[in-house]
Amino acid sequence: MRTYIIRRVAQMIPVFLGIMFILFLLLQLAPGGPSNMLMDPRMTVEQKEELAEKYGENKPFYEKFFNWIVDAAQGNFGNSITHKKPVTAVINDFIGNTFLLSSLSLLVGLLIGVPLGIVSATRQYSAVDYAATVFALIGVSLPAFFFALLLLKAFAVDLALFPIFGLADPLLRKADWLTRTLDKAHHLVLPVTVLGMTQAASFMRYTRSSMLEVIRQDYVRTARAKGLKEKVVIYKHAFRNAMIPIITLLGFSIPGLLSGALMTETIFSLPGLGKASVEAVSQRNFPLVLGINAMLSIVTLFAALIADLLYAAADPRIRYD
Amino acid sequence: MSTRTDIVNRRLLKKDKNVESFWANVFKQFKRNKLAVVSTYIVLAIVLACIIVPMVSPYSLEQTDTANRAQAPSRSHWLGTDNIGRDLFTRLFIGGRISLGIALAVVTLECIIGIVLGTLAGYYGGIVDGIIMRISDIFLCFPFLIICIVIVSIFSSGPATLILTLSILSWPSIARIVRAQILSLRELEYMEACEALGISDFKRMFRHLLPNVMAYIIVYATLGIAATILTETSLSFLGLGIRFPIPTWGNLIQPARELVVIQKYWWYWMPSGIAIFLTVMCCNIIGDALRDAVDPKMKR
Amino acid sequence: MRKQPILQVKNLKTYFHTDSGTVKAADDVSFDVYPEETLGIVGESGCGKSITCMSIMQLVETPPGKYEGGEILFDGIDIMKASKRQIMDIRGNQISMIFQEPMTSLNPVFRVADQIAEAIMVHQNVNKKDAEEQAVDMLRKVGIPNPERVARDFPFALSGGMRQRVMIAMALACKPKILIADEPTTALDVTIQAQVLQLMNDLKDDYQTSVIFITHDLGVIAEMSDRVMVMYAGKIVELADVEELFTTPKHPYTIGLMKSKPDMSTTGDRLTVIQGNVPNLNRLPSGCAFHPRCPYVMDICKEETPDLRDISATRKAACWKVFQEKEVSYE
Amino acid sequence: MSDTTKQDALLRVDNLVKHFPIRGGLFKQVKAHVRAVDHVSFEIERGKVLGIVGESGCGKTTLGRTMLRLTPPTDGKVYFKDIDVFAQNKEEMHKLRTKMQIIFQDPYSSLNPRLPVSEIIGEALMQHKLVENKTEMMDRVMDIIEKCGLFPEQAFRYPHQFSGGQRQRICIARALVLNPEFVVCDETVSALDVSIQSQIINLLKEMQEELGLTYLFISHDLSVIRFISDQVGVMYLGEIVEYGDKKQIFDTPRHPYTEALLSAAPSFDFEKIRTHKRIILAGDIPSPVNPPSGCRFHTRCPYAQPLCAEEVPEDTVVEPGHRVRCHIASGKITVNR
Amino acid sequence: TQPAAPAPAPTPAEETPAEEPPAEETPAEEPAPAKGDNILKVGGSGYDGVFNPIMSSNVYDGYVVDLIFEGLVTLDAEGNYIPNLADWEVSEDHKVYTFTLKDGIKFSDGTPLTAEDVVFTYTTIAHPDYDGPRSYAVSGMKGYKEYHAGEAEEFAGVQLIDEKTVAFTFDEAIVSNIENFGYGILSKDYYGFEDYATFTEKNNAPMGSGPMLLEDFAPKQHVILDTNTNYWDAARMPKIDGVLIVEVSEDTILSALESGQIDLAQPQTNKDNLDTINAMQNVSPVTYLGNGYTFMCFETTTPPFNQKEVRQALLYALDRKEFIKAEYKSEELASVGMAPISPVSWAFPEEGLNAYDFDLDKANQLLDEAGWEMADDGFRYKDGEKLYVKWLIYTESTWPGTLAGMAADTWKQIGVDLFTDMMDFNTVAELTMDAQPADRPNNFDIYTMGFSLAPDPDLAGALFDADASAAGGFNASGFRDERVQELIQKGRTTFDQAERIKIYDELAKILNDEVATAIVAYRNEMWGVNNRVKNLDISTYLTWVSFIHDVELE
Ligand SMILES: Nc1ncnc2c1ncn2[C@@H]1O[C@H](COP(=O)(O)OP(=O)(O)OP(=O)(O)O)[C@@H](O)[C@H]1O
Ligand SMILES: Nc1ncnc2c1ncn2[C@@H]1O[C@H](COP(=O)(O)OP(=O)(O)OP(=O)(O)O)[C@@H](O)[C@H]1O
Ligand SMILES: [Mg+2]
Ligand SMILES: [Mg+2]
Repeated sequence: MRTYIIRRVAQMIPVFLGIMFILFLLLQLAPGGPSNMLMDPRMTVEQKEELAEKYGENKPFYEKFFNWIVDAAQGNFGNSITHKKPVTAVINDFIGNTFLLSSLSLLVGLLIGVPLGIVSATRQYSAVDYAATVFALIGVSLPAFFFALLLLKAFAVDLALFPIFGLADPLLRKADWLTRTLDKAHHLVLPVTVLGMTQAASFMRYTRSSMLEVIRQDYVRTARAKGLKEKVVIYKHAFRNAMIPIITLLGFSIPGLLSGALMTETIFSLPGLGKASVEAVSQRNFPLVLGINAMLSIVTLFAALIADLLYAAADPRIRYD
Repeated sequence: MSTRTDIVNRRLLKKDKNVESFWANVFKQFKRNKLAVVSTYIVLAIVLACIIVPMVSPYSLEQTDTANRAQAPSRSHWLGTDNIGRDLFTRLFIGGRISLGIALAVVTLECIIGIVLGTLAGYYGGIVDGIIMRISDIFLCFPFLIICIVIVSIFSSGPATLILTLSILSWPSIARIVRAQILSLRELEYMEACEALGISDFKRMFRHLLPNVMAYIIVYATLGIAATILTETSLSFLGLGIRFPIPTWGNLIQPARELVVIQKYWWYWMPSGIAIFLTVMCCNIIGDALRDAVDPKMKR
Repeated sequence: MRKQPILQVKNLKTYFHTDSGTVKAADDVSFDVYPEETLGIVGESGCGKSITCMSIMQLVETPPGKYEGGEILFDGIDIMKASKRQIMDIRGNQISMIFQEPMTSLNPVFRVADQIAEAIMVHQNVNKKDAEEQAVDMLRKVGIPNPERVARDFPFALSGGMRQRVMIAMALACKPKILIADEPTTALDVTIQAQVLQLMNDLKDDYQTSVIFITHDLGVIAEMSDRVMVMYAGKIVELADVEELFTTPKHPYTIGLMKSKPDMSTTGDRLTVIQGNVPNLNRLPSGCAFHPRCPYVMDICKEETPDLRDISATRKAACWKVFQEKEVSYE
Repeated sequence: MSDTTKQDALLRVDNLVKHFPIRGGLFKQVKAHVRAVDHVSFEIERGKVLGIVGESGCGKTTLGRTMLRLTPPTDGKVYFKDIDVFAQNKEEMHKLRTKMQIIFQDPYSSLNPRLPVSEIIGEALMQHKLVENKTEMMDRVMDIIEKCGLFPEQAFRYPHQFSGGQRQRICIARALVLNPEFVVCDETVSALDVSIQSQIINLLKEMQEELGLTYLFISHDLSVIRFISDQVGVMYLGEIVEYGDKKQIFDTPRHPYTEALLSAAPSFDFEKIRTHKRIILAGDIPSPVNPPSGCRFHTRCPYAQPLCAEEVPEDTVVEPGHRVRCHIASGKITVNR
Repeated sequence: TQPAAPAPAPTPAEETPAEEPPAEETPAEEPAPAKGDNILKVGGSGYDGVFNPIMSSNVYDGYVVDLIFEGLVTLDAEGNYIPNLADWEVSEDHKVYTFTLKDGIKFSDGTPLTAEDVVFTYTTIAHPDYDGPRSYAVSGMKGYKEYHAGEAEEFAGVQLIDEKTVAFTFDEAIVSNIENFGYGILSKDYYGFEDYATFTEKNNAPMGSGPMLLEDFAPKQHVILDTNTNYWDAARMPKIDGVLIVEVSEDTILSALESGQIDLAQPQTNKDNLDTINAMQNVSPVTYLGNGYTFMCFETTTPPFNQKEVRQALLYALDRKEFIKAEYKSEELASVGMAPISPVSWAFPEEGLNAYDFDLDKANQLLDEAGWEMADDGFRYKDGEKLYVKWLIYTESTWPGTLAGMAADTWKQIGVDLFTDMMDFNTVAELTMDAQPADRPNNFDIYTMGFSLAPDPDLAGALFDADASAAGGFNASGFRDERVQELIQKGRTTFDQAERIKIYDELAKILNDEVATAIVAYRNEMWGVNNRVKNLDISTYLTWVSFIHDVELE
């Protein structure tokens, strides 16, 4: 097990370097540099040149890449150009919110999608099944932004039940813990609904097909033959096995979740990484772009590893060495 | 001997109705799913409309009708006009051409890359497999949307850029499906029989392995079209995909980012929103039905 | 005659309604099971052996399956009409079942002891600890070396023979009145099969259980059963005491089956064969389902389906030829 | 090793070894080997059938596959009519393939579902340029199809339209269409229904007689082996523990394992059932990764003695053509039976 | 829609997309807080948290900086510089500016603001490690080069006279030099540094002499400012308790205004939004003409735009009135552009400029004259070359797209083959202004952008200055005209306003005729202000920040 983890982590290194290398190559090809964005119109051509030099824009690309890797290995990701502070600090400002949004949505997705998937698999071709399948189909087919816009219009604008933007009321920032939590929850209802429903839809589809497969297995029949209650058969015997592929999906859904968060953050004006990265790209804030991507890649790589390990935990047949 | 010649001739001249190939069987299964059949017709209708409407429409892509700017749907403009007076009905279907065309191109390209690399990796294994899989890891771990944003916002955002970007980012899934299938097919006894019969590598790959993987690829491709339409429209919605003046379903819906537009100009965004939703849903339904038809395990 | 039967199956009909037609997996099947006897069921793949037995435990998936009629009387209860609770109580407690595939019939994610103890807990109202102790006892009884350790293993760590023993332990844990063994040794090797068969025989005597033993291996049937029931295409074609059946088979299918299987004593250049293929259950020929393959086919066979009739006190058959010449002896 | 070298041996297997590496650890280094086939030698005369029996996992399939070079051997030699099979280059091997064929166990996975039967059977003919054109190919295909008991009109159907027995006929046709001299039948009838098994066995036998084929017939079913074979090899954990004529093996088995196998085989001879005392082997088949020391069978052998765990028994020729790998047969130990 | 510009109150000619970047939205607050609260709530987006007057590089951070810091001078409503922290005198030769600080100025931590702090602020800008955007403010001063290169110990151009007096010496006498003195003064004690890195670490913890203090900053959420109760000028002590700036996306800003979640915001200028605001009971609009314009630059060194007639023809063929109606939905909110001077300026010519009213016939005629002949395929050709036009359009704003959309239709009618290329703002800048002049003909024929102006009409370094056509300069058209160069130089060095009016009048007319760069439109800026906000009179030169001392809330 330990050697497996070591090997997997070791394999991540070339993959990570590969990702960053391609990213560097892309940014190298990008027209415009960070200095463009800061230019005060009254700056002279030489002054601009000097700034570009300071931001290292004129160094050859391999040298930049190499320096970045060396610095990053020491935990130094450089300074965000627009924020004038370390990239890690900027990421730190936003990651919490993105994490909150994503994890809540994931939770909602699991809590809705998985039970729905089970019910619809165990009652295949029943009305419940059809309803759930249609729900899931709509969930995966409705563009998230479209859904978000509709919700925003209906619940935030027309009915004014929820705030239109933001994550917290700044005036409540000194209020007690409970008030602040409730306030945050109030702000998160719509975004989490959007992201959570998309998640729920895909979890539902996945659970359903996984359950359908498992229900037909011999050991489920064995469990029934033992005289167990149908509930026990489904939720203990069948679901424990159906869960195994869902765990893999969980691992793979992390990167997608972050992308989804990006759309949602944009529409609901949430202070998250998604917005920060879009902005960083358009401002040619390369250190921040690199930092965010490095972090996301690492998260993705580790999510895959953790999914594999959880997989092994859930399925005693799998032993890594 | 003569009956035998008869049979051969009969077979060569016209189909023997006792013969039911795999695909005929899939098609039969597929037809049982009424919803999927309806979806197929809807998609066909949309595709057809996207081809025909721009050809017969009295309005062209650029033409502005300044007198009727931002008009609600009327007899002369079936879906109204936009803020500079272009006919939105025409633009909806031109947009459909682009959106569908892009989706088709992306899926085709990614399938080609994925199939070739996946086949090589699965068939030859060893170092070839190792290298291809590591590369695919790299692409799989790219933060998809963000890389798309980097690329399309940095480089000129023509359809070609978008197609290349999306297909280069998404081939690994296909490659993996193909590879996994080939790895398991390789274990089947008929592949061993090929070896024993001395069938060439080329024939083994393209006559024995690929056709068996094809079914999965087609399922994936159908679902991939749905996914690509969603990605493209999301990017366009963010203002990062294909951009004006080329209409796509995604950038037609973009004005709706302003609440004012949502409230006042429903015809700007509603039709393309519905078009996206309908197409994506139908593709998903078709994909699901195909999967059920292809995979006997899921059969009713 | 014999004692009272403990299980009576009368006119059982279990069908599958599929896209390509109705599969009559068990079609008008009637038989009795007596206390402490072993009833063997033979027949080729797909002839409805498993479905018949699964119907007894109401384990056929509905849909796609459907119980179209019949009665199954056990302990005064008609299982076909019993309530869910009654069925739960019968399953695993009064009647239990061992399945064909020891590899897939155990849940891969639970430990062996848990899976056995589960059945005990449900039916015997004991706490988990006691149930697990009993489970270990059961494992010891089925001849598993080192049962304490094996109890903590997951099924994947066991060999096929061991798993089948675990299945047997699980099935016998609640001392059922009837044990249905659905091809319990088909997936096992010869030497392991011998071990398992012997074990079953021993345990059957210990527990005074009636056994319904399904197999397609005539040799196994001959060794294990008291009475044998031969099935073909969803129907019983012959039912007799084991020696009687093997020494003087009556139904042409039984005859063919016995001759076509090379035995250790078979000599000669060619095997005798039953011509033709096993019919597809959703496209059965008219009349007697066996008639296209039957060397003695008569006109009536093509039109009318023979029912299962008593030929003698100990034997039933469903064949026009047999009915006609009750005392015919085949070669 | 073999007692005599007969002149007309079609196929000679000499000390064949096949080990599969098991990888693990940080660098996926080889940690152990599965000794699937371990120093196996025998020869098959032209026109004869060698039956191989043994339990699951003892290496029967691997033996067959390695002989045909479908998987690279670890050591040893195989001579086909004095041609060293493992020494052939790609080109030569390609030609040799037409002479040596294999028929598999599973009638469902051994046919490509996407090709019609005519293609499945005829493909190799085209590949090896044994026919000039499609018409000629069809002729050959039709011939063999009829020989194998199928109808010409079935030639254009797809495998899923056939039953298991018919599929196995197609497999046989596919192998035989190349006019091979030697065919490996790997559990060819095990997956079939009882009543169909006999049809296929008869077919194989007919073909053998008609075309003068030589078979290596693999099965775990003793009665089938007994029916079809001339020579029999009993395999246990990668080794051939007893080898001899059919009569020798079945009437006077010398290896305790063969004895146990014979006695464990179910039979419906009621005399036997009543009188016969079965030898029931204890325990499971050990893993081929770490086979037991000394005699590999000693862990389950009812006659095992300390020596058996220490010393590897040699092949002992007990009568002409009958060799046994057991300390009892070689006289190193004596037991009371 | 806000100009993205550097922070200082005196805004120099700003090169920016006159509109603001696209997908910027953000969070903010919530249901209307308790009634009668005395905090001004402002909605907007784009705060980066660089709250340092010499480092900040966007308008939004600039607002915050201007609330916390004060500069030596400031602007009045007419765009004239008036004393703020200091009074000043200019030497005879217009090269030396001597500032005398007012009495009693204190930083918010209570320490006095002295001439040393002023010197500190300006020498920091010249510091060799300085990587902010303000270098130009000091680079014209004496001894800058030496000091910045690290060759001199002292910055000769900035002279400490006494505790209250500082003198700045410029190399050249230029009218707009005064614009360099609006930047907030930093406390030497607080910001004083060993190395430059420690200096930038204080960006999030600003300390100045202004009327507000930074209380809390949550990136992309809010900036909260409390009134500086220590403010040195008790008479001008703010009447509100603080300012809350919340990040609200442009898409939702109107709803936020209506619901009272914010008091003040600048939605995109157009009639729809104006009508929406007018329809709100609690909010009123404020509109005024912005000091800037949108422009359309032609690449004039190669065909087709090396001919004046072609440039004029294409301008005639572009219905800018319709464009204004389409984009702003009302002719009241923008007007057709004619000269590179805003109509708000005293330098804007009263008359004599050509508005290039939409006239396809005239356009055709001009093209015919220029030798571009219509072929059968509906396009014009000259010397076998098609009249092909490549227009770079950035997508952060909608107006370039709208304009090109209209051109696509009408230009086609006069035989122009228009290709519009969409990209982001940076890419357009890279391909045009930042490209080497030799590469530009390949990169584009037309690009469009917005331009914000400083109060002074000085045109040096701007769109028509031939000296600004190097890579990085603003004149990407490649336009060069001796008379124009002469007039530009004369305009910036002449200190007599009447004289200057004449100079700029002539300049405007030449440029209007040459249309090397066509001025597309002058736009109004639009704000929505809650009726509870009093004494807030936003105008061209005065942002809401300027009223911080006076504003009252009901
Ligand atoms: N879920 C199902 N759907 C449709 N048909 C089914 C289903 N399950 C079983 N059948 C059909 O019912 C018939 C009887 O099946 P059953 O499992 O009883 O056969 P069996 O005699 O046990 O065969 P085997 O020896 O292969 O186990 C078969 O022909 C099979 O095709
Ligand atoms: N490719 C392989 N890699 C590693 N081990 C293998 C491989 N193929 C076979 N083995 C191992 O070699 C041993 C012999 O396998 P083989 O398939 O030859 O047995 P068999 O006698 O044919 O068994 P069965 O009766 O189950 O078909 C087994 O332990 C098997 O696990
Ligand atoms: Mg069965
Ligand atoms: Mg095998």
